[in-house]
Amino acid sequence: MPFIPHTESDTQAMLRDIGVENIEELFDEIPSEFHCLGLKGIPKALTEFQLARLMRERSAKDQIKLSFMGAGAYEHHIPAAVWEIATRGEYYSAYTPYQAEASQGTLQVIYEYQTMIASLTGLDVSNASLYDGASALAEAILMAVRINRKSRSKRVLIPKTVHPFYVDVVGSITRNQGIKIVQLPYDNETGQVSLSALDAYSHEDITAIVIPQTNVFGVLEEVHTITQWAVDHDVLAIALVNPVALGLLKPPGEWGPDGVAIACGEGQPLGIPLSSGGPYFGFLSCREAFVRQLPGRLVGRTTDLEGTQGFTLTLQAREQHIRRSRATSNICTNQGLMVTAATIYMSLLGPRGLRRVAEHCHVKTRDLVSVMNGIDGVDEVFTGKRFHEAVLRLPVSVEAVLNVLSEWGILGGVPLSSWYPELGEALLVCATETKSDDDLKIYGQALRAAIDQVSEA
Amino acid sequence: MPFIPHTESDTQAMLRDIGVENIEELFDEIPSEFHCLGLKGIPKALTEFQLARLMRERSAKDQIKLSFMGAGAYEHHIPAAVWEIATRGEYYSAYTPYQAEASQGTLQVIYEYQTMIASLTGLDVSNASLYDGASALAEAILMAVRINRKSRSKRVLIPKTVHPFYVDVVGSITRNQGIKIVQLPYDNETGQVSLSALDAYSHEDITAIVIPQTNVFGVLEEVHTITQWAVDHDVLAIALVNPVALGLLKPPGEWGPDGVAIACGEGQPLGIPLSSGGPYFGFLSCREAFVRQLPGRLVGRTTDLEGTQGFTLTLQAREQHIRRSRATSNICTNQGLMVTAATIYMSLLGPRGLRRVAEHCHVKTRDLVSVMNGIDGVDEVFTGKRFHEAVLRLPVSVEAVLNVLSEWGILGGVPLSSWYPELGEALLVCATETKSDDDLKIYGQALRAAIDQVSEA
Amino acid sequence: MEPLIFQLGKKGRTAGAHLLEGVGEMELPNNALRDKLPLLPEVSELDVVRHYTRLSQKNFSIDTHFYPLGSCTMKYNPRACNTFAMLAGFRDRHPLAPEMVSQGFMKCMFELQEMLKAVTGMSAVSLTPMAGAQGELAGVTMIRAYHLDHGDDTRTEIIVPDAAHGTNPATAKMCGCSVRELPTQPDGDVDLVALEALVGPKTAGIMLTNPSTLGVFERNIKAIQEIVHGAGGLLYYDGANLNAILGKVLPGDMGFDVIHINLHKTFSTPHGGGGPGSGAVGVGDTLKPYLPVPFIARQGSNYVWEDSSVHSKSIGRLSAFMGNAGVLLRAYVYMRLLGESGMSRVANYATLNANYLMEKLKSVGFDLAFPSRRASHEFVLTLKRQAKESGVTAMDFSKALLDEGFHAPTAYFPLLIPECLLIEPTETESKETLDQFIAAMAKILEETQRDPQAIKDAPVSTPVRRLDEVRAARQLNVRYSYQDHEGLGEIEDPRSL
Amino acid sequence: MEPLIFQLGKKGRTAGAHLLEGVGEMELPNNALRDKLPLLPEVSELDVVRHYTRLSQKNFSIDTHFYPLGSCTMKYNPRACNTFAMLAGFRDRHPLAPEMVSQGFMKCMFELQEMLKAVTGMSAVSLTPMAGAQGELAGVTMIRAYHLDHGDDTRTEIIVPDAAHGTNPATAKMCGCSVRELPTQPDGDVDLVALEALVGPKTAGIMLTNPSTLGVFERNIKAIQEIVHGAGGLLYYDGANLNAILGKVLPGDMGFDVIHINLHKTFSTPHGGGGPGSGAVGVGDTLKPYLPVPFIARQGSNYVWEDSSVHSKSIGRLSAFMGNAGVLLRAYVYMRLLGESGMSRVANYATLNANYLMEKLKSVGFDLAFPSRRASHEFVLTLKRQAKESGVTAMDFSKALLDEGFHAPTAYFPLLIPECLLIEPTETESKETLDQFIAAMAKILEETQRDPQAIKDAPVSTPVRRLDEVRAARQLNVRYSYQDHEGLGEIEDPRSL
Ligand SMILES: Cc1ncc(COP(=O)(O)O)c(C=O)c1O
Ligand SMILES: Cc1ncc(COP(=O)(O)O)c(C=O)c1O
Repeated sequence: MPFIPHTESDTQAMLRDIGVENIEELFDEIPSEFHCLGLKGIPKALTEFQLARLMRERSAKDQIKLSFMGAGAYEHHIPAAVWEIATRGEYYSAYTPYQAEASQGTLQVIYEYQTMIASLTGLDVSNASLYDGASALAEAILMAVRINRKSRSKRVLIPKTVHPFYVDVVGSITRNQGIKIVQLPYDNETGQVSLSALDAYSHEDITAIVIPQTNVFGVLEEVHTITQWAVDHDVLAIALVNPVALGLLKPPGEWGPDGVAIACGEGQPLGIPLSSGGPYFGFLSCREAFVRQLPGRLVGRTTDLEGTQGFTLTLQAREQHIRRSRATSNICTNQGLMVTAATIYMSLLGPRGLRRVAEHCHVKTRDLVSVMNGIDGVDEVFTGKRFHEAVLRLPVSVEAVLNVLSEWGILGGVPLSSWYPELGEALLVCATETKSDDDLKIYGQALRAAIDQVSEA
Repeated sequence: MPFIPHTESDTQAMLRDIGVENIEELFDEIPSEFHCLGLKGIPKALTEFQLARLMRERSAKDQIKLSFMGAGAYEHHIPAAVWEIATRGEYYSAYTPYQAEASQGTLQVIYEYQTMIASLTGLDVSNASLYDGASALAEAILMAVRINRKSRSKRVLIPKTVHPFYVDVVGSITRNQGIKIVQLPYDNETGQVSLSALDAYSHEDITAIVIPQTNVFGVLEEVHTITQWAVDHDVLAIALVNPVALGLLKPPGEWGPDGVAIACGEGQPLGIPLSSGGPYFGFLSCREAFVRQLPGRLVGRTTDLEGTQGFTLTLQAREQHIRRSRATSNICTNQGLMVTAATIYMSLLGPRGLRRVAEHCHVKTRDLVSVMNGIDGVDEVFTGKRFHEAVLRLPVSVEAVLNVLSEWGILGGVPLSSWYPELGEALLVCATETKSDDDLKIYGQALRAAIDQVSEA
Repeated sequence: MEPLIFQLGKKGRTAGAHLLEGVGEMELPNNALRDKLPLLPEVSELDVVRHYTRLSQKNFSIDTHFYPLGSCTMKYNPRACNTFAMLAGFRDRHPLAPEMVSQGFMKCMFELQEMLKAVTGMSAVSLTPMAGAQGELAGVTMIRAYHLDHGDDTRTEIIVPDAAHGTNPATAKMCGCSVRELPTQPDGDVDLVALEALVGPKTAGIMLTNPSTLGVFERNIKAIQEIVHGAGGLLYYDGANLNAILGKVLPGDMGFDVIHINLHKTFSTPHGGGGPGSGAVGVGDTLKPYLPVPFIARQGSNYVWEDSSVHSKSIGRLSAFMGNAGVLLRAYVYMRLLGESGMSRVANYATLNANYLMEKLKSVGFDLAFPSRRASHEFVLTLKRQAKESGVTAMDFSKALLDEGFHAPTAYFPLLIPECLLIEPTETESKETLDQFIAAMAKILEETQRDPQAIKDAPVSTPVRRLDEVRAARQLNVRYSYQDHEGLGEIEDPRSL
Repeated sequence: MEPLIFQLGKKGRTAGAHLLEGVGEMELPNNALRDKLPLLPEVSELDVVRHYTRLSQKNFSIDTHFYPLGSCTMKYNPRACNTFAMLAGFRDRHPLAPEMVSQGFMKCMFELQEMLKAVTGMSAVSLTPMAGAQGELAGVTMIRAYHLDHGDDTRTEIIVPDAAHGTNPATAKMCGCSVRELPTQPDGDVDLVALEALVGPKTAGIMLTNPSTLGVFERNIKAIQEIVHGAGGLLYYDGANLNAILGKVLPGDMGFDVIHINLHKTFSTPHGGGGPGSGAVGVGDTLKPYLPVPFIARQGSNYVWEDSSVHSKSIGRLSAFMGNAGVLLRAYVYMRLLGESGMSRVANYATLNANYLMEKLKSVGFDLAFPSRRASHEFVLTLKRQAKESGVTAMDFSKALLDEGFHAPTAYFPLLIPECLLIEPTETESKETLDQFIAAMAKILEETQRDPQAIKDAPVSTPVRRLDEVRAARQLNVRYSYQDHEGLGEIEDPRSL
C-alpha cells in the first residue's frame, strides 16, 4: 500500500483495541444511503516508476527552446542552491509555524524575508506573503479602502496599463464589497497613464489609485507625478511593482513627496520557476501606521523567557482564526515555501547581484528592440522608457506569426489583440538576463522569416 | 569573487595581522624560478547562469530515448526520495567520519549498509565500499591471496565469462604483486564456464577462483558445482555478483556446501544513476574469519561513555593511515555518498520490492528475446539460463545496425565483436524493469528495419 | 543562536558566481532610479547555504517528526510529486504558452479535473483557487452570483456553525455577506432547531465541513440539506476534511452545491512552512455557469483553455494565471500513485489511526470532547479537567509534547471546546509512532499531577524556550533595522558598483 | 537515539509505490533461487524519509559547520556542480553509449583534461582514477612500467618522506615496491643528505607532496629533483595539496614526472561522507605512453575514446569504465565557474586564511610545529606542551571543538609531530568564521588550565559522548543481527510474495 505503513497484523490489533470487527464499522455513523460504491473516473494505481515515465513523456512534450514571453511571469536564472535548500524536508514538509518553538527555522526565514521586501519597496512593514501578485493587488485595494476612511466612494482608479488579468482578479475578489473600479486610459504615444485623464478625477471622491511600475507594456510610469496627485487629492496610492526592477528603480517608498502608502506585486521573478503560472507569491508592504490593516501572517522578533532572541507569529488578532468574520482577510495558507526560495534567492544575489540582473534585463530588451526595428514593417508602439518589455507592431497577423515561431521552438511573446484590440497587431516581447546576443539574433532572423512566410501564405 | 567571502577590507586587515604587505609575500618561500605566469588553457570564468546554459545544451545532445545496453551498468528506476535525501548537505558535504561523535549520521548509514550487503550476499561482514565493481574484484583477489596461505602460486582462475574490462582492471591493479591470471574458457553452447576446462586445473596449485553470477553474457553459472570444486581443491572461491539479481538468486553465502569466502560486485544497480560509468561503488563482503584481511573502511557498533549506542570506524589498524605500507589496501576515500544512496534505495525497495525488480528484469529480457527470435536471421547464441541479459547473433554487421538504431534514438545493446570476436556478429542486449512491452515491440520493429536497411546498403 | 542573514553580511561581500558583468550606460531617467542599493544581505554563497541549512534544522516537519496537527492533514508528502512537478518541461512552462506546445501539461490538468469530479461527485471543477480560503471565496462568490443571476439580491446571509474554521466566516464577510452562527449540540452535530430558525429569504447558503472540525460526521446532513435547500439557500462544502471520507461518501451525493478541496491536505502536496496550497472548487449543475476561469476542456484529442469569453457568467479570475499549477501537478501525481483503490484506503486508515489513538488516549485518562462518537480522521480532547485541577493548560501540554519529539496537535480550536487539542494522525503514520505518541501523552499527563511546573516550563529542548508573545505584539519588530549593524546598507552610489 | 532502519521495520510493511506487480512463473532452476528473502528493512516510505533525514542531522558537514580538516580541503561545494552533473542527459548516459550520441559529455571531459594539463603543467592527463589513492597507484604503476620498458627490473624502491600520507607507502607496496622512508629536518624540509644516501640503482622514484603535509613548501625541490632524476628515479607529485599552489606554481615546472589531482579537494567536488573522489593523473612526456586508459582525444570536431588498442604500453584500465564521471563533471563545472583568474585566487585566499589563522593562534598561545615558516594552505600546531602540563591531548582538544560547533582539524597526522593538529581553513571561509574559531580555540586553551577535566569530558553536545573504540574493535559488531528483532526476516517462501 503506497504510503500506508500498516501490516495486516497492525490493522487487526488496532481494530481489536478499538473494539470493532473491521474498518467499515468505523464509518457506521455515516447514513448508509450516502455510502459510495467505487469511484468511477479514477484510474488504477501506477507505481512511481510507471508514473515517472508518464510524466517525463508529458513534460518533454512541452519543452521549448527559446522564449520571449513576459506579461507577468518572467524567465530568470535561478541559482542551483535556491531549490536544493528550499526543498529540504524541514522546510518543504512543515506547516505554518503555529508552534513557534518548533518552527524557528521557518519563522526566522520569514522575518528575513519581511526585511528584504520592506527594503526593496522602501516601506516599513511587509507581511509573510499572499497568493500571487494579482490577489495581492486585490488585498491592497481592500486594505486601502479600510484605511482611507475620509473617502466614502470606494472608487479605485486602476489604469488600463495594469495587466488585464490583474484587473479581472481585483474585480472577482472585491466586487461583493461594493468597490468600484474605474479604469484610466493610457496615452497612445507614450504607453503611460494619461495624466490629463487623471486630472479629470481631481474633484471626485476617489479612495485609492493603483500605480504600476513598470506597466503591462513594460513602460515606466510617471510615478512621482501620480503619487503627488494622490497626495494632493487624499487618494491612497498603491504601487504595483516588479521586485527585480526594484533592484534598479526607485522604490515606491520614495515616490512623490514621501512615498506611497502600500506596495504590492508578484514575487515570481525572485527565484520562482515559471511553472505554468504558480505557485508564485504576492508580496505586500506598507507604512508602519497601517500594519493593523495588513492582511496575512506577520512574524515578529521577540525574546524567550531566558531572554534569547526568537521569532513568532504576531498581531494574529487581525487574522481569521482569531477575529473570524472581522479579520483583515480570509487568507490562511499562504505561499510559505516560495517565500523561503525567494529569501534564499535575494540572499544569493545581494543588492549588487539583483541590480545587475535588472540592468541586464533592461539592456537585453533594448537590444532586442533594436534588432526588431531592423525588420521591415516592425515598429515599437510606444515611446515611453521601458524596463524589460516592449510592444511591437507587426505588419501581419501576430497569431499567425506566433504559430510559425512556436513550430520552430520559439515562443515569440504575448499577443495583445484580445487585451488591447485598439493596438492592432501588437506583440508584447520580453528579454531578461537569460538571453544571449545570439538568442536575440536568432529571434530576429526567425521573426523575419515568419513574417515572410505569413505574408506569402 | 565566486565562493570567496573576503572583502577588500578583510584582506587588508588579515594581511596587517600577519605582518605582510600583500598576498604575494605569503608565497615567498617558493623559489622564484618556479612562479608561474598565467595559466594558458583555462578559459575566462562563467557565471553560474552562463554555465547552466552550456551544460544544458551539452547534456541535451546526449539524451537518448530507449536503451538496451547493460554489460556492467544497468538502467533501473531510482525512487525520487533516494537522491533528494542523499544530496542533503549533511551527507553530501561531509567527509569520512573521523570524528565519530560529529558523524553519527553517516556512520549509522554505513552500519545499516553493511548489514544489507551482508544479508544480500549471505555472508557475515561487508566493508563500507570500494571504488567500483572491477576494483572490488581486484581487491577481493588480493585479499584471497593473503588469506589462502596454503597456496603459493598466486594463480587465480578467472573465467572468460567475466567482463573483459574487469579482467583488465584486475591485471592493472594486481600485476606488480606477482599475481597470475589464468583465464578459463567457456562452453560454446551454454555460455557457461567450461567445467571440463576447470577440471584440468584440479591438480595444480590455484589460489583462488572467481565465479561470476550472472556472467558477462547474462548467463547463470553452475555456481554450486564450481564452489564445490573450489572447496575440494583448497581454492578460495570469490563470487562476483549483481546485487539486484541477489534479490532473486541464491546468495553466494549459500553456494556449494557452505558458501564462498568472499563476494564482491558492482553496486550501481542499487539506486545509482548510469552517469557515464561512475561514481558507482564496489561492495565486498566475506566470512567473519577474514575480516582482518578486508580492505577499506569498516563501521562498528559500540557504546559511548554513558552507555548509549553509537557507531565508529573500527579495525582501522588494517588501513593505510595507521599501518601504512603494511595496510590491507591503499584505499582512503571510497564511495560514501553512493553507499548512502544505495542504503536508501534498499530500504525503499525492501526484500519484496527488490525481488520484484529482479523478477521483472528477468521476465522483460525473456520477452525481449522472444520478440527478437521472431526476426529472420536473429538468434540467441547461448542456451544457458539467463538473468537479464542475452547474446543475440545478427545476420548483418552489428556495428552498422547499432549506428542506424542510434540515429533513431535507440541504443540497441553492446557489441561483442572486440571482446569476443569468435562469436561473430554478436550483440549483448539487456532489458530491465524499466522497459514496457511497447518498448520491446518498438525495439523489435526498429531492429528488423535496421537489419533490412543494412543488408540493402 | 543562528544570526540573521544580514548580520553575516559585510559591505562588498558577494556570491560572485551570481554577479553578472556590468552593462555600461543605460538610458533611464535619473529620477526613476534608486540612489541607494536596497538593504539585501551581502554574503557569500557558503554563508547562504550554511545559514539556511542550519535554520532548516530548527524546524519540526513531517520529514522529521510526527505532526498530528488537527484539520491540517499533515501526511507524508511523497518526494516523487516534487521531482515530477519540477521536470524541466513543467517547471519552465510559461503560463501563457500556446496550447499547441502545452498539451503535456494540459492533459495532466484535464485529468486532474476529472479525478476531482470523481472524488467529490460534482459535475465540474475549476483548479484555479490558490488555497482553501480562496476556494471558499470562489464558492461563496458563486453562490451570490447564482442568487443575483436569479434576480434575488436579498440573499446575503451565510450560515456558519460555531465550530467552523475561521476562514469560513471571514470568507462570507469578504463576499459581502453577513454571518449567522449555527450552534452545535452536545453530541457534536449541529442544532437543527436553531437551523430552522436561522434560514429564511435572506439565506444565501450554509458552509459546512463534514466530518466537521469537531472530528465527527454530521449525521443529520440529509435534514440540513433539506432545510437549507428548502429555504432557497445553497450548500457549501468545506473540503478540508475530505481525507476522512475519500472514496467513502461523495459530497455531491450529500446534496452539496459547491465544494473546495484542500489539495495540500487530502492530496498531500506539501504545506511548505505555510503554503503553497490549492483550493480547487467543484460544483453541481446549479453553479456550473459561475465557475472561476480558466479551466481546461477537451476538443477531440486536444486540450484547450476556456475562459470568460466562453463562460460569460463566470465569477472571473482569482489568480493572474491558473492558480498554483505546480501544486496541482503534485496532487495529480499523488492521485495517480494511489489510484482508485488507494482513495478509500486513505479514508480507511486515516480513520483507523484516529479511532485507535482516541481509544488509547481515553484509556490512559484523557477526556474526549465527544465520548459517544466515532472519530473521523481526527478527534478532540479537552483538558478542562486538568486545567482546573493542576493549572496545566492545552498550551502547556502542547509545549511539553515538543520536548517529547512530537509536534503539538492543533490547540484551542474549535473555539467552542475549552482547553482542547484537535488531533489528526493521518494514515501515513505507523502504529509504532502512534504508540510512542500515546506513551508521551500518558507521561505528560502523569507529570501534570506529579510536577505541573515542569510542564509549564516546557519546552526545554527546542532552540528557544517559550516566547514572549505579548512583547512581540507590543514592541512590534517585524524587520531587521540596519541601524543595528554598522557599515551595511551604506552603498551610496549604485551606479558605481 | 535514532533506531536502526531494521528496527523500524515490521514483517509485511512495504513502501508500496515501489512494489512492482507479480510476474507469474519464471523458468529458473530452483537451486539457483533464494529460498529466503534477504534481510532488508520492511518499512514504509515515510519511515525511510524520516529516518534518513533525521540521521543526516547528526552529521557535521561543510554545509552546516566550519570543517578545517587538514589535508582534506573541505571547502564549499557549489550546488550548481551537483545540479548540472545530474542533468538528465549526463545522469542517464550509459558508459558504453556510442560516441555519436556522447559528444556533449565527451567535450566536457576533453576540456577537463586540457584544463588539468594547464594547472599541472603536464603534457597528458587520464581522468580514470577514482580517488587520490588510485591516482597514486596509477602513477607508481606507470613508473614501474617505465623502468621495465627500459629494461630495468631492479628499480623497486620508492622513497617516501616520513611526513607522507599513509596512502603513499601503501600504494608503493601495492605496486610491488619497497618503501624507503625519508626523514624531515626540524625546519620542515626533507633531509637532503639522507636523500642522497637513499637513492641508487634500485630507486624507482620518490613520492612527494609540495607543499608537504606539514603545511610548508619544500624549498629544496630543485635539489631533490636533481638528486632523484640524477639517480635514474622519477618524481611523483601527490596532488592532495594542489589547492595551495593553484595557478602559482606548476608541478610540471618543478620537475615532476607524474601527478595525481584530488578533484574532490582542489576542485571542490563533495566528499560525500567518505567519497566519491577522483584522482585524475597527469604525466610529462616520459610517462605519456603508460597512462591508464581510456581517455578522450579530438579528431577534427569530434571527440573519440582511445584505449589500449591505440596505446599499447598503457598500464591498462583502473575502473570498469572511465572512473567517476559524475565527479569529473562536477570538477569541470567548478573550474569553469572559477576561470583562469579564479585559479590563483583560490591559492591566494587559502594561503591568506591559513597564515592568518596560524598567526592568530600563535598569538593566543599555541605552539606551531614550524614557527619559522610560512603556512601553505594549512599548518600544524602541536599540543605537546599542553599534554605534558595538563594532560589534555590533541584528541581532547578535537572533541572540545565539537562542542563549540566546529569540526575538529586532522589530529595525529602527520605522525612525526606529537599531539598535532593539522588545520586547513580553505579559501571559502570568512574572516568572521576564522575569528570565531580562534576564539573557541583560545577558550579551550584557557580551560585546559582552569578545568582540564571538562575538556577531557568533551563532547557533551553531540548526539553521543565519546565512543568506546576499544570495545568496537574487541567486540566486533559490524552488522545488525536479526536475532535482535523478532519476526523480521522470516519470510519463508519468497515465491509467495
Ligand atoms: C476546516 C478548514 N477550512 C478551511 C481551511 C482553509 O484552508 P487554507 O488554509 O488552504 O486556506 C482550513 C485550513 O487551514 C481548514 O482546516
Ligand atoms: C596528502 C594526501 N595524499 C593522498 C590522499 C589520498 O587521496 P584519496 O583519499 O582521494 O584516496 C590524501 C587524502 O586523503 C591526502 O591528504
